[in-house]
Amino acid sequence: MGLKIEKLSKRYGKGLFSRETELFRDVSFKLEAGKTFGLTGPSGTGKSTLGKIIVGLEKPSQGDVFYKGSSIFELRGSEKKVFRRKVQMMFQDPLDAFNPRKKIERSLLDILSLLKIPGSKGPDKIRLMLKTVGLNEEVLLRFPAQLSGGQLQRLALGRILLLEPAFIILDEPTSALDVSVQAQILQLLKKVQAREKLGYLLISHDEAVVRFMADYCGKLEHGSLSLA
Amino acid sequence: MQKESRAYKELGVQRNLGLPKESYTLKESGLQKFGKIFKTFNRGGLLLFFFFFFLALFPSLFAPYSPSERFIPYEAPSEAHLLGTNDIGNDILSELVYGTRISLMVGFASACISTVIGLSIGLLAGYFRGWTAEVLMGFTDVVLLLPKLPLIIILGAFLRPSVWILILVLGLLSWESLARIVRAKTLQLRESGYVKSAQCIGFSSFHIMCTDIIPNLVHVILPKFMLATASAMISEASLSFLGLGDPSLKSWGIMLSFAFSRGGFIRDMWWWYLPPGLCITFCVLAVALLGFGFEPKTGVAKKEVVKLQ
Amino acid sequence: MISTAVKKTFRYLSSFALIVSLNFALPRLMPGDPVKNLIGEDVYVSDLVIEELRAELGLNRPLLEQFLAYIQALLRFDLGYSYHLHSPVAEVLQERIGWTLLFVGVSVGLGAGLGVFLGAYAGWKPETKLSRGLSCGFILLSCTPPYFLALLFLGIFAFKLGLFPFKGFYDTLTLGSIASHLFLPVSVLALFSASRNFLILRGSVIQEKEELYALYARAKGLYEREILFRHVVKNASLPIITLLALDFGFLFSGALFIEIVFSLNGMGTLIYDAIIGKDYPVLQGAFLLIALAVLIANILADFLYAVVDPRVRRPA
Amino acid sequence: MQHNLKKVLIGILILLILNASLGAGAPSSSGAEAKAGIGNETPKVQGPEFQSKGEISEGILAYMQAVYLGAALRPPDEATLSKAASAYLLQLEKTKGSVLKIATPNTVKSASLFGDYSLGIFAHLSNPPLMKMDANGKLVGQLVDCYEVSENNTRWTFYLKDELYWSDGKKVSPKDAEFTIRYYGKKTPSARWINDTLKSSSFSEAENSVTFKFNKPYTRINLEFATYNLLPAHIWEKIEEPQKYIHEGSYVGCGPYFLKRIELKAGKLVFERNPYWRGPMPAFECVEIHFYSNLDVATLALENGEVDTYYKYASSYPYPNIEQLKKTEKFDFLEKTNVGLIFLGFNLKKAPLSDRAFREALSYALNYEELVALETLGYGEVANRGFVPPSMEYYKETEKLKYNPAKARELMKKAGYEDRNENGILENKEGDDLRLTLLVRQDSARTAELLSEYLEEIGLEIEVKNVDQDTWFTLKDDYKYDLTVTRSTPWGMLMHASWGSGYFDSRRSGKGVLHTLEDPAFLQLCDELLATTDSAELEKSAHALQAYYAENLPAIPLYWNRVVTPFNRDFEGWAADPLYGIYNLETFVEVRKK
Amino acid sequence: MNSLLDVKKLKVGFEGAKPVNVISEVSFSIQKGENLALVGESGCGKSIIAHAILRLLAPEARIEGSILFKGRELLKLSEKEMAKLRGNELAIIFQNASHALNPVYSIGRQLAEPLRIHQKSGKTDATKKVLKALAQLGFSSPEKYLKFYPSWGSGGMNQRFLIASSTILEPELLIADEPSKGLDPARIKEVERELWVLGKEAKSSLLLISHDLGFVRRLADKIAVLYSGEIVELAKTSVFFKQPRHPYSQGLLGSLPENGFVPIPGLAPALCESPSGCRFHPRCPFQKEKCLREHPELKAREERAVRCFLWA
Repeated sequence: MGLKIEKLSKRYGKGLFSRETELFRDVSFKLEAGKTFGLTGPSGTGKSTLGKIIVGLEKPSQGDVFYKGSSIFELRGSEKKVFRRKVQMMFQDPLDAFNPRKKIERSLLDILSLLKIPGSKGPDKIRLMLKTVGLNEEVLLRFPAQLSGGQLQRLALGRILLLEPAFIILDEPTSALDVSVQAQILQLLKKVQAREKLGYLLISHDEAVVRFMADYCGKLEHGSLSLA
Repeated sequence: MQKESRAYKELGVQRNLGLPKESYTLKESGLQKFGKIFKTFNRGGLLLFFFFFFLALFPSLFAPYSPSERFIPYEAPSEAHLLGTNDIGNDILSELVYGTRISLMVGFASACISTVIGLSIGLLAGYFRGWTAEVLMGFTDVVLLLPKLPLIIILGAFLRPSVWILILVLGLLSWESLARIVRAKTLQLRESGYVKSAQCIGFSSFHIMCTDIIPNLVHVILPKFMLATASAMISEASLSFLGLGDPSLKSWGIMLSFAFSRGGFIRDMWWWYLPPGLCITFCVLAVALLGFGFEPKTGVAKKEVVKLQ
Repeated sequence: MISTAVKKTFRYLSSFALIVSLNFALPRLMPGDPVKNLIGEDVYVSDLVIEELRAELGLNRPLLEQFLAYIQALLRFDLGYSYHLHSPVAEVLQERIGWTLLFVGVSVGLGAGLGVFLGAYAGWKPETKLSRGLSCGFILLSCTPPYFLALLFLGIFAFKLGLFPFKGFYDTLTLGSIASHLFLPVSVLALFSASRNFLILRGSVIQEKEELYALYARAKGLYEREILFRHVVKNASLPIITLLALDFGFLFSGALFIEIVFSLNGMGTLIYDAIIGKDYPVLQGAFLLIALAVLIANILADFLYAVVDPRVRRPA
Repeated sequence: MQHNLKKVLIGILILLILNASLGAGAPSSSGAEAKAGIGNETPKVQGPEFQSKGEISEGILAYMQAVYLGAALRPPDEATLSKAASAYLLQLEKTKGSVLKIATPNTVKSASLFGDYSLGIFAHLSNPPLMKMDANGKLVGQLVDCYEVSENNTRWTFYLKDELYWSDGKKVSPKDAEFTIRYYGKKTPSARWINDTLKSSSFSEAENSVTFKFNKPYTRINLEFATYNLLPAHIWEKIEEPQKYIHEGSYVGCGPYFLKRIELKAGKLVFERNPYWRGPMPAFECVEIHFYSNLDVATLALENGEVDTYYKYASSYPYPNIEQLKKTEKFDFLEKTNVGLIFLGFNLKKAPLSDRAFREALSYALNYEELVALETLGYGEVANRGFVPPSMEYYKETEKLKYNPAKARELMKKAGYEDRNENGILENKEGDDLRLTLLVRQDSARTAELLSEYLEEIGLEIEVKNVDQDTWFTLKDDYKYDLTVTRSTPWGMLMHASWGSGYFDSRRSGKGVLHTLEDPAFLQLCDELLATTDSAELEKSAHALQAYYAENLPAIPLYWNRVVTPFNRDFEGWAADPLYGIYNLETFVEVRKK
Repeated sequence: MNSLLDVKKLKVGFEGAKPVNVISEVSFSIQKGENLALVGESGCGKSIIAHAILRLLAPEARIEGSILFKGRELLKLSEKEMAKLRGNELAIIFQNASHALNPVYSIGRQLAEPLRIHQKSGKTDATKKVLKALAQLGFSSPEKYLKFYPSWGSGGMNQRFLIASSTILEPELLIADEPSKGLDPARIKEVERELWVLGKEAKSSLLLISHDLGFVRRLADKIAVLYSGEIVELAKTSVFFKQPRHPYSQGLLGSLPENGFVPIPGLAPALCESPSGCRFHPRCPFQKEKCLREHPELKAREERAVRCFLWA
């Protein structure tokens, strides 16, 4: 079962005196398990906003998102909690994605306690995750600022994996990284996808990256999505 | 993004130096020299502060006599009375030592009140947007525009002279600048990747505010807290001078106002009027210096507060 | 743009409304009977007279009615009548504020100039002895209660050295007399104002000089001083505009202490006398006036900010 | 220049002397007619030339008219020059530009002669009240020669002095006096009693007298009339709302000086010699009153010689500052026992202070000597139980208050207040600890500190409640206190039936008064005092009242202090009365540079 | 030799809590009219070299070696002499244009500033030149921009303003510090075109600093690859892209999209903790035992220089 995005529209500025501006309208597509949907388009067209709507960080002006046949905006209580974990988002700036005041270990342990995973199982889970994303255990003792962009982006992916999601929205996951690191991350993403049967929504302005990663793609331009 | 690092980001060295963030070679060396005077200030500030703090905690260890013990009045400094005696013969040094506690209490208690209010309003308004935030910040702006000291003076005139009321008034009227900074910073933080990720992951808003936002606000709150303490102490002294203080609790401000009203100034008894004045100045200085030390080196927040939207 | 303007106007209006209501509520909520305060001590007055006065003052009417009357009066610029000063409060204020404005205005101007100049220097070269000394001095200054400093100044310069007169705005209404009378009070207030500006500007310059545009200015071939005064200071002193506006109230209250010490018959002593004598109408009026002044100063600052800072007046 | 001046002077003098003949007869007779009972001394005469001051004054009058009103001058005639006149004018010339400067913390807040409290006092110099109190506390005429009271004390007639002239040249008439009293009655809330009780008034130009008839007996009118500044009817009758009449000057006055300018911005009042003043000529052309919002600054100014003396209504120069001033060796001091005093008031309506024995015991607990030493720095003395200070008329010597804590404890025990549970605190008769509230205003914070120490010494627990003025009034009126420290002013001591009775009579109300005493014996005494103007009867009742105070202790005076006024040694001729201190006409007429 | 810029054995370090060496013995030269690109990953010290040339580094920086510009030793010039060169003969374009422009001054004023400083031009004269420069950069109605402020325009616009400001005096050497970073592909094209035009028309030499290999390929005549503070390969662009010699260069090219995102294994070392021996050895697929111990020298051959034992 996939994630179905139907006729999403987003408008900004509903203030009393400011004009309303439309970001995009009637965007519909589908995300499927194990596949990558590549979304490109010039900056400022609302690609990231679209991603944020899907993970529930923002609300659409119109339209709906269906997960397993039911609208995600109508989910309540525990159902909502479960769904929230199933769809995760990875951000552009890896340094920014970690609380600078917390050691990596703390950040990860917080998640385990949220998931109510008993303390005894925690270290194993984390070790496993680190192995998956190809990191040394030593990073746990570091503060985010002490790690490189590549390491952090791997950790960001690992953190998401702890939640066992079904879909990940990748918001420009490599555009802040160097060429060589970009290649590493992209490869890692592919590897993880294959293993966990994850569905990706890859948002990027770099068409080469999209071409490389995506199974099918679309372009968000002038407020509407054209599928290719 | 952190503003101060922009110039050095150009150099591309910041992130991958692999040093703890605090000791990025470039950043630190850049700040080192001005950091140095701050440090000397701070060391002085810290020392001063602890000095006053211990005076406040254990006055009996430092004061030669009880503050209410009476000797010959209007004595000049002598071996028995290092700072002489006042108009009713109290040992001024002892009075000074015992006054520390009250002055510090006024400062810290009112700063606590204002910090709690400012932090909660700023945090809520910054984290939850929408109408509540609009209302909260609108209210904050309105309070910001009230002329504080005149209002405090007028309230002081209307209310009965009591330290507690004074603390309450000072606390209730000095939270708005903190609220603004906190809100500005919270707005910034809530857009940061780690808050967004935390939201995605499903942490509760309360959890996010407590673990992700407040710890990152500490360097904004602490200096403000210290400055609020300092300004409360000055306000207390000023109100005492106007005769709006509480004479039953002998703070430095009250001592000073007695020194002026009972002839200390005119008799040129500098050992009477200068020490409480200097104590206020130096205690405020110590507190303010500590505050400067906590100040984020960016100063972004400062700018944002000052700019009205 | 329009919405922020509307929002701001709304905020200014509501601040003003709050100030007005506060002003109305304060004397009524507080202990003490204003009528009794109108009559001097040790004077025998029958209860009947007190009641008469109370009716005259409208203090026996319902609150709402009193409030409406108050607002109506405000709209006519009628701030009430001071029984202590025997004249309408508006007149008293009008008469008093001129000199205080002169005194505060000159001090603020001097303070801003001094603070900006020295602060810029101290921020630019924070490690030199001079700027360390300046920083220490100004921090100490900002940590001193204003009246304490004013009295010390008076004790030293007027009494011990006999350089300046003790009191009053002038002795005879000549420029020289005014200057010599105002020298000390203006110095004290200007120093206070300068200390605040100094600290802000110092921090601001320290921060601004790390900005990329400062580096770029250097890359363009500007010398040190040119970078500071052509590029950094203008950016760094922008916050001063709003600070000055917000500080207006502070300066008024600082002026209060200085006016008392130097026996200047301005707003400060007016407020002080009103506090001592519980002259509610004057207190209310003075507070309203200061609040209004702060409000106007802020509106001006907003306006000025928009003129000086292109980021604010960005065209649509 | 000098030649010219001389010429003009001579010319004017001739003119004056010529004109003097017009009214030569009348003035000399009235000047000497000091009627018995009114202790108005004839003004001291400076030299033989001034014997016929009436003539001179007339001359000057004309001169002034000539100068100010532009009347034509007649050619000089040296033959008619009088020595007296020339001396007078020389004196005038000599003192030209001389200024007497007085520092005061009693700041004038608004330029309303009628409304401003401080200005009202300072205006005594230009617009003196009809009566005044002399140096011995006796009420005597100031502008009046004598007065008569009817048998039933409802009809008062005041006979004005002749030779009083307004500074605009008009003669002071009894109409002015009538107008003034009526005007005050109508226009000031505090004098409304006049309006309410004055049945009729009349004046007689011929007798130069004014008569007031009241609808009930009044015995203290002579005292009341020592406060209302005489106003020129021809000026003030046009002013509808005198309190709102804000005017910086000049004001028409009839004293030795008239109020020239009220300069609030410069912080001073300027009085100038009244050209028509016929009394001895004051030695200064101007008198300036300088205001200082801060007492310390006033002191500094005095030390520096910026001003010549210091004046504060009902208060002494601050005692702690005297020593410093003495060091300069530029000042002498005038001391006068204050009529007002600081006292410990009791809530007589509530136990235990309602118990006379308790009060008696308590009176021994206070260390009076120390209070005098600390509070007055020696410028005072331990008071008597009779409350009233010796500076008041009909003072009666009663027993001195004594400090004896042992006796206090003993008396407490005897009266049934004992520390039975031995916790260090005495219990009342019901066995509860005695916890007393000492209600003080902030200016008595220091005194309260000392008092609570003394009282705790004998086993009372004291809670000091520092409050502001307003709260003090409220709590005091609601009888929510046990003890309170308050002060009486000279005026306060004189109000009601005088001798401080106004502070205790429970039938009264008012801001500063305690109204706690409802003992019929006391009320009876008050009524007796209020019913008579006869000095013998007054004396008898006053003595009885003081004996009552000494016996019952409705309040304990903490000390009698002295009003100390510093003045520049270069000046002489200062005089002080108990009511207004040095601010009296005598001073201003007499004082001159050595 | 008539090189415009000759950098020899440049060493840069920073004195901090722990002094670090970030650039070690970098040497390269730029001929008149030649474009050289410095490429490498973030944190390899590219920008530091640029700033070192202009002497814009913080005072804590220790710079050793020599930088000859038109035969003058820049490191020995006084600050005043240096200031005369900056912006006039040596100019730089910063990466973050929106921040490099002073927010409170108009574009017109900022563009005219170099003219005023270095040529003491009058106002009208300066304005004329500014208008010309703006027109050159493709602004259709340049007058409009005289009273324009940086915060009003987009990042791409500001980048063009910055280029105009830096090139208005037609400097002999222009340093472009990551001009393409953070820009849209379309904007990158624009910047690229302008820099190209500049090189052609103004005959300026260009020192291009970038990590974007595609961008570099189209603009630079020569490429210097930087790894961990030292040059590992220096070659003509065409040669380099055809046949990179250093394993790192090969890996870098392999990571490009057109080559299928083949990553270099491992992580780039931080500047302060360079590995011993060959700095690339931990990640090198061809590492030998020698590489662990010895630090290879940069060896020049056939118009290129490579720092690798394999290249020997």
